[in-house]
Amino acid sequence: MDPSQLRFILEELRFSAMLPAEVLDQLAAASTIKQIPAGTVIFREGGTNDNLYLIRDGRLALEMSVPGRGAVRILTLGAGEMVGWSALLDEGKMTASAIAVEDSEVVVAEAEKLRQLCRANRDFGYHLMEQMAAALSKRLVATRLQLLDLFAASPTPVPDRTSESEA
Amino acid sequence: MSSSYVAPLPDPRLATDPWRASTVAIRAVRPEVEGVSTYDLAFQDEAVRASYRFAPGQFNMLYLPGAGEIAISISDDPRNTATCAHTIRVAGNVTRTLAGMKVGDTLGLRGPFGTSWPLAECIGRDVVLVTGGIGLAPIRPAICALLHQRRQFGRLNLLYGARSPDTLLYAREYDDWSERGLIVHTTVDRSALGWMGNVGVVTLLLERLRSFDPRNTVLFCCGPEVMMRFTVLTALNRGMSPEQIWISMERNMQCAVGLCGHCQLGPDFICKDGPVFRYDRIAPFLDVEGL
Amino acid sequence: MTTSTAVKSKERFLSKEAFAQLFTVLRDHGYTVIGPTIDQEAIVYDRIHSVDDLPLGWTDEQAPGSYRLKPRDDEALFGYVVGPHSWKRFLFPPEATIAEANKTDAGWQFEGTTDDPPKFAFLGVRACELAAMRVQDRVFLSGAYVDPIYQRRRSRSLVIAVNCTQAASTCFCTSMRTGPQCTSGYDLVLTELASGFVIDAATAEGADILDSLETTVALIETQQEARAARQQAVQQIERRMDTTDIRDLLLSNLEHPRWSHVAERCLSCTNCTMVCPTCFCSSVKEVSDLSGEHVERQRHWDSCFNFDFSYMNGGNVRDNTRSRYRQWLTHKLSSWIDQFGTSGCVGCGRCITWCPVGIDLTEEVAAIRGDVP
Amino acid sequence: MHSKPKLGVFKFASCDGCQLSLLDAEDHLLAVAGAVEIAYFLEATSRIEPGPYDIALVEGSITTAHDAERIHQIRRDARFLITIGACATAGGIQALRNWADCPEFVRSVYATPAYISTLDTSTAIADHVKVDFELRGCPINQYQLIEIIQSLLAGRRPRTPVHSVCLDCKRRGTVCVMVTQGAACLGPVTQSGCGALCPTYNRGCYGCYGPAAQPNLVSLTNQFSAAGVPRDDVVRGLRSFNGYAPEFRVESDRLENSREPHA
Amino acid sequence: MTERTIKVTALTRVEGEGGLYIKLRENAVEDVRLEIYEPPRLFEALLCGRQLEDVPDITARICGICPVAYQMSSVHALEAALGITISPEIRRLRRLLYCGEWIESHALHVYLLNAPDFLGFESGLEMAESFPEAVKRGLRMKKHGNQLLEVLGGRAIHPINVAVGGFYRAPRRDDLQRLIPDFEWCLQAAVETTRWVAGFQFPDFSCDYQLVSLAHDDEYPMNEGRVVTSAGESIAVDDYEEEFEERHVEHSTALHSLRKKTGDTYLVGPLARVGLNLDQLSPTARRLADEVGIAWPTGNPFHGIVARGIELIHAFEEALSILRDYQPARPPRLDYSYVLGAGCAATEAPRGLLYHRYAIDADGRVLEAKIVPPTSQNQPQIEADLREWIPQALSDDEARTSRQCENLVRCYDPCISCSTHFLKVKIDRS
Repeated sequence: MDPSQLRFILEELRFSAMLPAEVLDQLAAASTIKQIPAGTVIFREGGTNDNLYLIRDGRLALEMSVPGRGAVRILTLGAGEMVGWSALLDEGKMTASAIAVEDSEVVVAEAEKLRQLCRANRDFGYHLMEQMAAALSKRLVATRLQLLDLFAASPTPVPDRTSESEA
Repeated sequence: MSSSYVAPLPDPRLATDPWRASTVAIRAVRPEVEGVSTYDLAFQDEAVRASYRFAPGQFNMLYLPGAGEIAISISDDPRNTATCAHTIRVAGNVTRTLAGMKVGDTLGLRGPFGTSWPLAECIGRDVVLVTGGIGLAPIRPAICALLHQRRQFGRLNLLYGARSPDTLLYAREYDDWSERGLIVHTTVDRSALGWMGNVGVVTLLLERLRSFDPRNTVLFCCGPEVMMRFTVLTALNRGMSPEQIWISMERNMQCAVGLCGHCQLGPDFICKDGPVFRYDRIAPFLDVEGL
Repeated sequence: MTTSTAVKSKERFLSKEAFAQLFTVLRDHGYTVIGPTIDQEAIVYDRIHSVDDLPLGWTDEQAPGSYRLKPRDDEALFGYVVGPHSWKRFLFPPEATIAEANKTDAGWQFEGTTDDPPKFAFLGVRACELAAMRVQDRVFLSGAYVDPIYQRRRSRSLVIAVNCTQAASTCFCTSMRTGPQCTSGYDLVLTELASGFVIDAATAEGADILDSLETTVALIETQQEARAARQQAVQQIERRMDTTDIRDLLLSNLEHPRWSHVAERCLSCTNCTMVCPTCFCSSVKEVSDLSGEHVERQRHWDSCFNFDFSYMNGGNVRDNTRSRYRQWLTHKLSSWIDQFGTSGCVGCGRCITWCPVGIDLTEEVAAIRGDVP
Repeated sequence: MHSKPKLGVFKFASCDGCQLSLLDAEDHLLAVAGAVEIAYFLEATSRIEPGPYDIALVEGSITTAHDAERIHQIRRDARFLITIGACATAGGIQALRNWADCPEFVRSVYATPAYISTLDTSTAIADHVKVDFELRGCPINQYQLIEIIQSLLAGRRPRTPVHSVCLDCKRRGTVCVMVTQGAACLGPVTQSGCGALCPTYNRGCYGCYGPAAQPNLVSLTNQFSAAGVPRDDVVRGLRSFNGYAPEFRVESDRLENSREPHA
Repeated sequence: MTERTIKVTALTRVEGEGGLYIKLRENAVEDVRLEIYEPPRLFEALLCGRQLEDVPDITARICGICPVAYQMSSVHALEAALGITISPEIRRLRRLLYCGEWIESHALHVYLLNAPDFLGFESGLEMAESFPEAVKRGLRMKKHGNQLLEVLGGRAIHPINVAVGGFYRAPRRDDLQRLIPDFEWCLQAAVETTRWVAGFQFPDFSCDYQLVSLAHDDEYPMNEGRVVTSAGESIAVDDYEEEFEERHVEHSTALHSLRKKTGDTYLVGPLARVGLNLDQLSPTARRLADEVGIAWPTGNPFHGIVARGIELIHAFEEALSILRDYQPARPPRLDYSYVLGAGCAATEAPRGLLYHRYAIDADGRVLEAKIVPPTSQNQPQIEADLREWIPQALSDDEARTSRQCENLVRCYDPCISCSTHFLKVKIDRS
């Protein structure tokens, strides 16, 4: 795809919308666009993966496998969100599997290229990592909220304190 | 906006003695999800039934003699005058006793009490309803009212998070709501086999919401306090202002009329100054621990 | 206060001997007299029948966490300040049946309260207590919903105020602008002198009572003597509370370290709220007979200091003493203003005297203001 | 028809007063007897039915090795186990031995100590098995007991107020004996349940219902000291019928171990 | 040679928990033991070092059925040690409190514990199905007895108003006199009770008792008096320990109280009291004692239920007379100063004579405590009576034999929680 077209796409994505122009150019140059049919496994937990993905359209799911429970879907991600941070930060050792829930379109950036860009251009590195950190912090907060299990019913009924009852 | 959606004056009979309940009979019990049922209650006294009106967001006090009384938000279509629906989760002694009751049994009802969703504010604007768990119940009357006068509003989005796919409330109504112009987005915290929908906390849906015009949107939020805090945070981050955000608070409502002191939060009695508050009014007191 | 029309002030003099007739007159007017009497080593408010029940020759010595009865060297009947009880005990009773439910063939049927109190005559109401009644009137009578029990009791009661001629060390009514002089809210008002009382009526019902008593014109000297006696109370008030911008002061200091400091001492025992003449928190309990077919809903005094007062969804919102004390003080002095257009504090000092560990709210406010180290 | 829930009443080291509370509920006794099957209640009936029991009321503390075993069997037999009274919930007055040299205690009472087989401690039932609900008091309040049984019969979880005795004093118009007399009253830290008896009878509360929720013992005992109550008396006051309840125990130990010269 | 043992593992319808062990050889009684497996609670030890004001509160906890008896004996013993004499008003109020306890305890024993034996029921609650009116009558008497305890003592179990020197607060006249109409009803109910139980079938059984109780010149024994016996002795309470002794008996693990000089067993409780103080009974009680057709003093332990009925009448009648004349004592409690000393006292608990002795130091602390409860005094007598009773009770049906033995034991209304804390107990459940 034409890098200028890619740049235009990146400008529209929540993850990259705030990046300065030259960073966007560089990112666009390091990226391609890809169609992923529903059901495609993009990478597997424990496996390696060389790319960072930004979802343009469609929905991806992250799954972790738990013995006895099989693949547990942890999170679904949609347009504007980033998938595959381990490729960039964790030397490509993936912590979850990513599967396309529906036909999706993703921007694919090669992690090694991004690392090289980061090393070569601290400014690029700063801006990319800032977006990475912001995305990850949101995901961390979301995970915490998930962890709080806010919508769980009380495990056992507790006495109402709305009134003291007495025989 | 039809005046029937403005919080009505209390029934004069109730106003003379706020403690006196009216008899209602259970007309129907609809199991919703595990531990949650909807009870259609009908007033025994025709005169009371005829004069009873509520606005979306208000609550009733349901009284089970011997077991106690609890505040339950009304989850019915405000145009329904024959019965009044309450969606209730078994959580304590009163709700557990209620769960053991059957069609035809009677109980006491006081209400309606409290403030309502500001539907008039929504005219000509987009509306986002963010809700979690049983928090959809107090939003349902607002959905009914919005859809009834659908053309008066812009885009309508419901963002609803539940614990798991089998705990999504009112699932049988989503298609109807969608057809009538409400976009229903659901997500679950705990996925299950075969669930093809979203997984993740409900605030993420707000984060992802497209076609979102922060300056021309009214947001209603109802759910656990922590969820509401982060929903508001997300909404503010997306450019909404505090005056466009309305939340429905919960405290230990006992008298429902501001006389017993139990449900105070800062300068407000949740029962009479709430439960629906504009966010900027309640904001200074929402983040203070133990207030 | 009875709802009769106000009348113009015309001070009269009532001798001590004639004062004794007041009880007969009140009884003839159908009143049950509630007034000060000595019980349990304190001057309490209880049903009294004659002048003999009054605490003749007794006074109280008060300090934070301390109250002692002391004999006086004169024969004053009202020579004390305020005690452990307040009139709210009679207007907003500690236990009351607010509603009833009866199971019939047609299901549960509900009744409101059947509270039918006697007509009370409150004898010896102080200025701060008149203010407290006004505060509770706002709470129970001014909103969209009216408490029927309070309303009935209040509308039928006669208020006979007595001006303070002395103050306790815990009094700070001057700071709250509620006293010590009675200015409104009474049917009759008395100022006690060695020889008798200067008495005045403010309502037609008060005037009616006054006319039934043997009084004489209050001489100028007597009126002056009464003024001096009242002034003596003003001069004795030592305690102060700076109420400047107090609403915002407290609400903008919700995380002040002083809350933790006071929580180290506070017992969360509820005493301050119970003795407070304006505190109105309550809870309802279900009292059913054995068949379970007749149920009474009994309202009783409760307190924001009660551990599970803020119980919700299996936990307590205010789960420690710090948050509970903060709730009480910010409500009383600050958010009360938002809710009812008045402070919830009348400066009677009961919460200071009757705190078992002598916590003094004026000191706490000063600390938050930064006035004490 | 459903068979009636089975009630068992079991006794450990105690005075019998708490189970007597059930027999003292004269107006309710026959109704209770009609609503449950009294399957084990030695004091009231010679009919002894084997477990399991739907409701087991357990009175008394664990003071012997045999009882420490026996309570486990009762727990196995009980669907809902309720401990009743200060002995069962806090070890009772006999828990004073926990601070003493128990063999010496035994020697001082019994001429032939060898015959006495007892543990060195008296402990609460909850120290040995899971307890579903604790009903406080020395003795318990019979209305609370009836209410709990009725709650369980109605499928409700029982509850009892956890606030301080002070609230009850004020409701009934009792004047504070701490403030008027300087009495060392445990009311501000003691759980409601008795109806504020002692202050109403002109004496300080001595803590029959054990610690209230979140009691501030340190502040109260500081106040006692300030009022001139000797530290030994404060320690002794805390060590009575609920002396071994954790909050009271920790405070009496703290006072005993503090060696402030002026205290 | 045939050997049989009869074991009643758990005595029912008695206060506290104990068992019965009987060993027979050739149908002759070889061993009879009232086995008490109540764990010891060591009251006498834990009283030492306590301030004397704590004593009535602590001793109350010895027994939930008769806390007042423990409070009364302890305050009287401490007052003796302190050298204080209470006022007549306080003394009357204490008698009134004691009446409340007798009523509560006797009504409980008669209706819920003992009567079912005579009528063939396993409990009073079961008996209520066949005799609803009688049981309701019993419960109502018990309730009013408890109400008296509540007004005077604050609560029925472990009253809080009993103090060394008097009462913490004198009850209001109105509060007490409000009880009068119910007590008038109860007096009649007690008469009916006595007639009812006197009509029961009593086994033909008699023992040659040495009866021991307090006796007082002016009144039926309750708070004080001399210790008198059916042998004609009159012993000052101060000399109690000269005449009575807790002794280790070979066949038993329990300490038995016996006559010190002769080693004889003796009987305390209602049978002894009625038998030795017939002329001090209230008029109605005295009339009923004659009417029931029992020759007092009786040697038949099964007559205990009738004696309790008579004492119920007495307690209601005496309570009524005190209630009618009641004036609050001023002051309700006498002041005193601490002195080094010792004192003893005996009062009549519902189950019989209860002896306390305390030594106190000059700071008001307990140095030594001795408590002899009624059941430890009756225990050797119970065992002795069982030996006599077994040949008559014996049958091939083991359960029946056990029940017969239990029936006898229940007649004494043993209070095991009380006794155990002072008895020498060996916990042996073989």
